[in-house]
Amino acid sequence: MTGTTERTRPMRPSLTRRRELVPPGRLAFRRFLRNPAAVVGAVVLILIVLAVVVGPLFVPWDPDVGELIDARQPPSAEHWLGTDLIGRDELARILAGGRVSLTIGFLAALLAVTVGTVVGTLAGWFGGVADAIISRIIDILLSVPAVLVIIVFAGILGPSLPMLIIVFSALLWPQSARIARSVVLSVREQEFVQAARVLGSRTRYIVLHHLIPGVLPSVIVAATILVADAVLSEAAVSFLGAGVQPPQASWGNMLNDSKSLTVLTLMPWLWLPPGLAIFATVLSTMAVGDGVRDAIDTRRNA
Amino acid sequence: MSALLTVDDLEVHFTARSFTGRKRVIRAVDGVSLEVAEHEALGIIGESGCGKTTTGRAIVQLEPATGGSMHYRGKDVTHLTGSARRAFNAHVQFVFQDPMSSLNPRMTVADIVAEPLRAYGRWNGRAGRDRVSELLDLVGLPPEFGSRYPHQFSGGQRQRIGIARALALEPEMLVLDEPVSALDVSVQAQVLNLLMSLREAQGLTYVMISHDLDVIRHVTDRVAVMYLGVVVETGPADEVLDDPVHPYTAALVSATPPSSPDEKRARIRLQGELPSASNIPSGCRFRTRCWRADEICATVVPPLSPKGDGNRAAACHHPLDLAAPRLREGIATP
Amino acid sequence: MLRFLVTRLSSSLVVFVVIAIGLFVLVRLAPGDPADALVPLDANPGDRQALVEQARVQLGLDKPLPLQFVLWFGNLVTGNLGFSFQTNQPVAQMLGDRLGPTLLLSGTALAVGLLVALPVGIAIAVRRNGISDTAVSSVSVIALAIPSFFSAMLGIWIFAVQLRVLPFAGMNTPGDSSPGDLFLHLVLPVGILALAVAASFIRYIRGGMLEQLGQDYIRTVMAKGSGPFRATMHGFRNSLIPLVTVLALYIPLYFAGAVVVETVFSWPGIGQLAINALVNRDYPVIIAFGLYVAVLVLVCNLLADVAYALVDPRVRSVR
Amino acid sequence: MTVTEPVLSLQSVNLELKTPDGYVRILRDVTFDVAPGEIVGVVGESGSGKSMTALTVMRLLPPKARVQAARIGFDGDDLATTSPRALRRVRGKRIGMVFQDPMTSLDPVIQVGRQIDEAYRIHHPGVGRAEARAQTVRMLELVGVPDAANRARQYPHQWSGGMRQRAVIAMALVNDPKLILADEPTTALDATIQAQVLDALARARDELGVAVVLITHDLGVIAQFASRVIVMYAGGVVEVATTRELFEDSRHPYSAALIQSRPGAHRRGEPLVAIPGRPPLMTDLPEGCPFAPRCASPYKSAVCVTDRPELERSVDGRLSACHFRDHHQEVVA
Repeated sequence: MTGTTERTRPMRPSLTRRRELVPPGRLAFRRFLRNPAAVVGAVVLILIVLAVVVGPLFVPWDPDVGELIDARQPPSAEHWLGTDLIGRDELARILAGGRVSLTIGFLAALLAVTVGTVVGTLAGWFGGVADAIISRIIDILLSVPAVLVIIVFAGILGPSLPMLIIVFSALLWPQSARIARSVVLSVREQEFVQAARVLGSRTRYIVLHHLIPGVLPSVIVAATILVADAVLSEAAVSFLGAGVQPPQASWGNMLNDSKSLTVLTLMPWLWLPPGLAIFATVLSTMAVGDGVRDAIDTRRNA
Repeated sequence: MSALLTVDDLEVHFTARSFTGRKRVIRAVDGVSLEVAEHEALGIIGESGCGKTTTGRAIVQLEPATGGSMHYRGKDVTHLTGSARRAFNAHVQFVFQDPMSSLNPRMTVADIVAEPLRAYGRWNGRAGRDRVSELLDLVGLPPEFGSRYPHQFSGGQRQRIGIARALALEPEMLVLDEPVSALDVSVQAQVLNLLMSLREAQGLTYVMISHDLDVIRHVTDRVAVMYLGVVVETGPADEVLDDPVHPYTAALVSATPPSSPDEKRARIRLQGELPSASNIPSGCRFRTRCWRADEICATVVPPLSPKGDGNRAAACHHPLDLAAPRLREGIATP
Repeated sequence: MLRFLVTRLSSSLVVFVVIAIGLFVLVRLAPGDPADALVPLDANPGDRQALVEQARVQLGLDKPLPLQFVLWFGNLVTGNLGFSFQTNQPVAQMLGDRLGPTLLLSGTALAVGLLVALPVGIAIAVRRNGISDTAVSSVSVIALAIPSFFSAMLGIWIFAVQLRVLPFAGMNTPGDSSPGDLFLHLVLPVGILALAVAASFIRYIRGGMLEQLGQDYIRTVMAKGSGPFRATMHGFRNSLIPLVTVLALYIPLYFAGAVVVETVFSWPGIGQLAINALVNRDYPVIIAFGLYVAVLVLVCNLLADVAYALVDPRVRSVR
Repeated sequence: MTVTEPVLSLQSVNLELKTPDGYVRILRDVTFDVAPGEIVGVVGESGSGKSMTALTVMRLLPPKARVQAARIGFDGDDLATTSPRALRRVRGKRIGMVFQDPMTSLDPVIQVGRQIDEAYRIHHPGVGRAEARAQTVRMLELVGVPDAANRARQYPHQWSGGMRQRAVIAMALVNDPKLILADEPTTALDATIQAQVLDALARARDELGVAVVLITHDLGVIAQFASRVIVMYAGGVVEVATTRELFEDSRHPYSAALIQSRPGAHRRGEPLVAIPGRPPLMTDLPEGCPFAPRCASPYKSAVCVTDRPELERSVDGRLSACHFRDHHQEVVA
């Protein structure tokens, strides 16, 4: 009876601002666009990726071969960024090296995030003994420095690209696994997941409609951090001589020659550009990650 | 009166592991027997940690029973999986306490209410959408709210959405877990009125779990009082709450604030605290806080046995006298 | 507590044995024959075959693999890590000689980094979203994005090449072993490493403090009539719980950074030893380095557990 | 007016908080008095400003909060104009505060006794540990903590919720204050524990003569413990009355509806008097009476939508913020 009296008198939530009617996903995207650092980061990152993908088409020099006569030239109209110790064009090498560095970075991060998300999700979802063991493995692996492990592997088996990617992803997945696990744990605690069970939803529906949308944003943030991590680690390893081997260029090994004092003092064009390239890539990736994290922070949603 | 749902000696035990890896068994529900008749409203009352919520969750298969049995219309429903569970849940639904966390913030209200329809293949384009509007209307929400998200609603409106979702499959029975305790006082009454009118209109059976004696007294016909995983007293709501037989019920009633300054209540102030569910006292579980306890209470577990005219039952060696002056009018007890 | 320590310690030992087996297998998988590598290439080809066989017996390579492992592991726990292919010195001794400089460099950097990060992290958390917070947070993000070898080169270029106030590399000027000289050589590498430490810990401390300062008990402390300093110290004590764990877990990662910095600065530490061994395929040294990393990681994990239990009364008093 | 000076006297207290969308007014001209040694209840729904009122008195507000008040009189001082430094000597010493959730309001890594010692020693700089501890144990015993001396050496996680709330009350009492602000002190506790804790608070009032402002949404608690009630709605005081007056003869439609909407006030199964709708958002207050959109009073008229009523006395001296404060009486009579 009272139910009817209230039906004739519908209550309208007072909607003071239009934006409250926007779906949460689009709201997050708008918040991202309002974060200047994140937008600049995204633009820089896109430019870098574009440059290393299409850039080599416009540079006439072979990145791996040089003429000794051309060696050690400072930047000029012909060689925009100068040439290295054996006469290879520095710009061509930067672009080619970028391809290698970014491929390793993105591939390793992608692998790590996939493995980590799956393992972390399973651990969080099923709990119990499996979760305890996985959590312990995650804890230990988190404190294993990838660079040192690569040195050991490269020292014994010899350096190679597949090994780099495998070891990086093998040591980076725990980061995303830990994040995925904790998000799954909290989503699982949310009553709407339990409600779905009582409402008769099948596991497939629950995973697709409740779990994945809940986990995905955090996983995206984790992925950006992993890309930054992988790019930095690849650079360090290649710099130490345990990663990408010459003549193939990578941003890390391009700096290897510059350990010599002559290069360091007299030829800054050989070490400043690759160093700055790594720096710009990592910084913009981190800015994008921060932006995404702030944008999806649900505490601001209310 | 035939029982719709029978719960016999239900046990729900959990195993917890401490930081050092030591195991503890938490006996959240430890031998609960209940009967719910068709169209009846049964209230389960008790303080936090008494196992009332776990009992409700076990009924709808949200917690696995570790002992005992449950029958629904004579069919064993103790451990259901897969399609049997889905068939059962179509008849018995659950309403959660927290209307914020039980609604997915990333889904629209229409999608939330439609979830059970989709799960049971009763979502067929237009008909499904009409059903959602109908359900929203039923709980007093304009159908155009379907395109909005949960965070745009007040607590009371969210709880209406949760109720609409639970009603989508036209269930026979609702288990309501503290349905109004997260709501503001002025909104509680709206939701309680809705629940009462729905029960009448749809012929629903309720199992309502609450710590609020006034709410239980108002809505339910019969109550079961729980303490530390067991039922200590059952009977018609008015009788149990006005003339408790079990000392714990009496203490609970006397601790409930009065509804007006004139109402004087017996002051029974329990000493001590609720023992842990992993370390349950021997004999009567209430004896550590009971002023009537003696040696027998420490050794013999009191069974739930009939009291008074047979409508009532209590598990106590030294029950309070039913003929004594009514508690609500005020007697002095130690 | 004791029970907990014993279980954790024994599980660490198991992991250590697994890693040792892994390294052992890895060496067997490695290209080339260690016995062959021992015999000089210029030996008479006829004699060479015999010499290689002799070396094989000497190295115990003729025995079955599990036995080889047991022997090798037995040697390992008694401190016999074999001899370097390159210098023929005992590897344990080489590692021991390099440990001091590495600990000096990394330890100082960790200490300096934390000494900077603690007050700064707390201060910007208290004044969150202020100008100082924004500035420090931005600087720390930038510091985290610079690869350490690049910042090391920039440091050398600026301070050693352009300004000429600090030495380029090494641990001391040849012939000068005074503490003052050592200090000058420490400044740049420690500075570079400490920057990375401070950058990441400022973020941790700020985050931890922000979380604690938002807790209800802080309001209780304020309601007692205490000033902002006392309230901050309450928050700090609580933020230490996650912090010590993170710190212990991160120590191995900073040692990785130390390898890079040691290489750039020709610092005579373990990292430089490892890179030399890498270039020369000096297996015994590489394996020893691998074991060193494993021990480091396991000890730090154990340390994290213990520290966690020590700082948090909720864990300490579990009966 | 009265013989005794009020210990706390709020006059036109306004509060604005900073939100992402600018400043929002949370308290609107809050005005009431508290007499020495009395227990005054403050009721209202979540968001009505009752907790913010207590935090404003203590000035424990979020950063960038703006307070404007004619006067916040306390024991001879005006807290509205007191310097932050001087205010620290009021907090914890002359006014104690008890918070809602005892599980989170104690520092988890410090022994319970130490935390109470600290409250004492902050305001008694020369005092030694032993003397502070003696005072702590005395207060813990007063609020009914058994074996207080030993339990003081335990950490909060070793205490149950009810015991922790007693510890917080002991902490608020340790400097013999004139006033205690208790913000939903038993909302997080079970019924039997709630009764014990409220008894402890009442005993403190009886033995130490401290005045208590009891903030709660539970009218039953008010009925049992408070002698006077302040009803708040949408950031303002809508009615001030003695507890008996409020329950028997309320002069504001909101208070009346609140009392009528409780299940305990009805016969079993009969529809409850529900207040339709929901409280307004503080960002979006109606121009007239904030309660007008939900008001079911037969006197409701155009003036309710256009003019905001002030808290004023009715003909027979009752305080109500309703345009028809004089008419409700007739309805009841």
